[in-house]
Amino acid sequence: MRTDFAFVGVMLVTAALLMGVALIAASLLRPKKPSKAKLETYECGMETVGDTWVQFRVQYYVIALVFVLFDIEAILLFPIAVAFNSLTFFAVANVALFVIVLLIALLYAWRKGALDWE
Amino acid sequence: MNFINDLLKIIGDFIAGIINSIFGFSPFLADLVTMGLAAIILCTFAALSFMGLTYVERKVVARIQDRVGPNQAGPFGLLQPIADGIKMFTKEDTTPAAADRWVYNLAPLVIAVFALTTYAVLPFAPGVVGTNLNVGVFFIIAIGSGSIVAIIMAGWGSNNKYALLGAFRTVAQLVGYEVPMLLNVLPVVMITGSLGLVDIINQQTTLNGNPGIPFIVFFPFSALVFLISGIAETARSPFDLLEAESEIVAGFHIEYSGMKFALFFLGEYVNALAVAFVFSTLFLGGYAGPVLPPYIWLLLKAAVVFFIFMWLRGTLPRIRVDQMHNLNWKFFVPVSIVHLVVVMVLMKLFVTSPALAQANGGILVTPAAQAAILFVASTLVLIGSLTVAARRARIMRLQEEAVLEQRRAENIAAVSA
Amino acid sequence: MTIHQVLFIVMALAILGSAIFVVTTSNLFRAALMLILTFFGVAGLFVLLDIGLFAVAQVLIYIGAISILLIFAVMLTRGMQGMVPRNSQAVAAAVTVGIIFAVLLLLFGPFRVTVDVARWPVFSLFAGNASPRDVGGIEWTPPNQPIPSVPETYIADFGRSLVDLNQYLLPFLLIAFLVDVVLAGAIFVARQRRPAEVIEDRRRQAEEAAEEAEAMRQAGMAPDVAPLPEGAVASTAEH
Amino acid sequence: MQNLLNGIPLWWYLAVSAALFCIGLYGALARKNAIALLMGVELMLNAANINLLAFWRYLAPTSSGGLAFAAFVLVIAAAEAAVGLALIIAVYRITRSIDPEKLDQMKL
Repeated sequence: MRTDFAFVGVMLVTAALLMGVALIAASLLRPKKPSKAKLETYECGMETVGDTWVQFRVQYYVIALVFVLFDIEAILLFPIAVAFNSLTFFAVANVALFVIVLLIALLYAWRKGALDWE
Repeated sequence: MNFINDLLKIIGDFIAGIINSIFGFSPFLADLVTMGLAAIILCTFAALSFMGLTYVERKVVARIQDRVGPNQAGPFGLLQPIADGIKMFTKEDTTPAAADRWVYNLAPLVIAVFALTTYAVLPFAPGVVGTNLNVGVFFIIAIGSGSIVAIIMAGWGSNNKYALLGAFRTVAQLVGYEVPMLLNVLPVVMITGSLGLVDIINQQTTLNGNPGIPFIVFFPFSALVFLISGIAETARSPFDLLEAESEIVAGFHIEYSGMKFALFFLGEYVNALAVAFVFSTLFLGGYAGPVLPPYIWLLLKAAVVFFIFMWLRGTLPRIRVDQMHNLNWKFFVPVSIVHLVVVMVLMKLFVTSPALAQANGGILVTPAAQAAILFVASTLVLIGSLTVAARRARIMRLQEEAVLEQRRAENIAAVSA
Repeated sequence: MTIHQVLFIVMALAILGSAIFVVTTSNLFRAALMLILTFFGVAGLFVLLDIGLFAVAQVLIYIGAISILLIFAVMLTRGMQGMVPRNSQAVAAAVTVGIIFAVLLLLFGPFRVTVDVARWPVFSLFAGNASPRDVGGIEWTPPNQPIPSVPETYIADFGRSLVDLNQYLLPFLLIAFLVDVVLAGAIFVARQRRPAEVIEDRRRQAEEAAEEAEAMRQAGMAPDVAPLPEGAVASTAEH
Repeated sequence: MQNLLNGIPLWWYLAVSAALFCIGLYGALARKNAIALLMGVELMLNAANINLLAFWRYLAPTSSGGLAFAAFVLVIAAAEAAVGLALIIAVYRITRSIDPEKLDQMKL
């Protein structure tokens, strides 16, 4: 039995092989003369100071957080959208309620300043 | 006429026939070889279009900026992509000593592979599609997360402050713009009742293959937001914050050169072209069109969309980080949700099929009338939201100006005292 | 061996291998990457089960969202510096986990163990009356009965059941509220400022209040609140 | 003779899921880092999902109970990760450590 996803798997493997071949061919063709200066971390000619672990702002995490919560709603909304034509009006009202509750969450985050990027 | 129309399909069937006759002893092997060949053709198509697009884009942007663009290699600079390719292959490529070797070297591969995999589900003509997944739209959006992972890998693997910072910025942008994309695909899925791309195209065609009403008429708001999110999702100008040279040097691919950099570049262009194809499929009716063969129609539509990308790139300045986040979280997402609710309720009120009208209630209308109603509603949402946003922006600007005015007055007072 | 079996074994090995790497490595970032590989393998298993929707959802949510969150958290906490992979109870944990795995395999696996209930009456607690002598190796499908294929419309059926009052409407709506609460809580927790900043803030507030009270006293009015004593600043800051 | 789907008996899935669950449990019990601990929990939730979907597919593919529960598991896994990581970040800012063994005080 052949599923629809078989071709996706073949595509993944083929693309990986082709791109891998390109990388390997390039590594065979190109010159290879590493020197200490070449292998240094590039920072516009300055020497690297300190750790790569610069302090990240928590804003990135908050953005990812809001994204995750909207992402998980998609997994529930997409099947409902597929079934949309056969839904009753009551069901659609509930979906609207679901979406509006999410909108409230977003507005709350907005009010709290979680979406502001200073 | 039929021969021209179904050219791709006929060629495909021909090749499949040859393969079947060679590997007739094992249907499994025949299947595998057919699929492998199709995958190679798709990858080659993507890679060739990447080469072509770099040239076209440079020419177009040059014209917009009143320059000539590449004109040295070959006639009109047509050999420029090949020259670039040779350079990419032969350029020395170092792995920084501080880098995490495995992660650093795998990242470009991951981004290119995931970008190419998108093409597995795109329908190019009737019957010519890698695989008609019944979750096609969902698949395309999900496979985009692969590039997010690759970008984080590149940023971290380089072990470079700017790379990591650029990767973080990019990821925050990409994940943010995935939300309006998801929310604006939903109306299309609702009206089609399927996630498959072929079903979505069929919904936009009439029985004889001519275009019916494309979904851009139903949901102009969704189309607009999807297009802009698509540009942001592929990190093209004006959303190319990740390579803001003046701020973070070159973003997450600062340490990459040679072939690895080429793969990042390829991923970017292949993704952008995929967005153009997906937009044509979802909102412009895909390969449906009169007179011309279907694949030409699809290419034409995608070319128009891609030209819009290039046009924006040539004319708009890069937006700031806070503007980018504000546009997404404070405009696109909330208004998309409101739009979704409005469209949902209207689609349930005005139905086109008598059976559904009888079963669930609702007013029976013709498809054209439904399209008109949805068009008006969607446009109203668009105009209304733009008005509100413009008013808010004006108020904020006035406040800022007042503060500046006050400060200036204080300064003058201080100087004169 | 059919191709599906081969694929299953490859995916299972990838899943388990990368999962073991996740729980043993000391490099947290690589652990997160391997976790992504595990999730990808699990999506592959869902494809083998013919549930494309969940394979895609797995990629979208676990790879596209949860791993990104994990990686961001790793970056924000510098959680990798000087990390020891195991804590003091690792050996005990390994033994416990081994026992649990053995029991689970006994329950789910193909092995059938025959136990004399007369000698081990405690087993009748688990086995019940249905099969007094056989414990473990539960037959989940009646033998030689074909497994029905997934209906073509399973996505639509699933969507319909989510908003059906008799099925999953309540959990569906509860999820919206759960998301609200999670968002509010997580933003509140994540955006909380450092104690030093809070102390600084409180001190400034206290100073302002004191100034105000001073001004009022000079204006000849009785202050509403007594100015805070010196020690009060520190004690309020601790809470 | 057990029933097969694509030549794979149900217990293969259950065995993989059990193994994944146990690996996740080990991670949750034996790691000295709160984020690694959460990774273990995610593995366990994934194992539960394999179980739910495998049982659904083999035993009741015509109903949608298994899918619904698997979807809820997905959602709750994401919510759990979001809150858990937010807590870890908050704790880290105050104590500069995310070793769960050191977090033995109710008050930070």
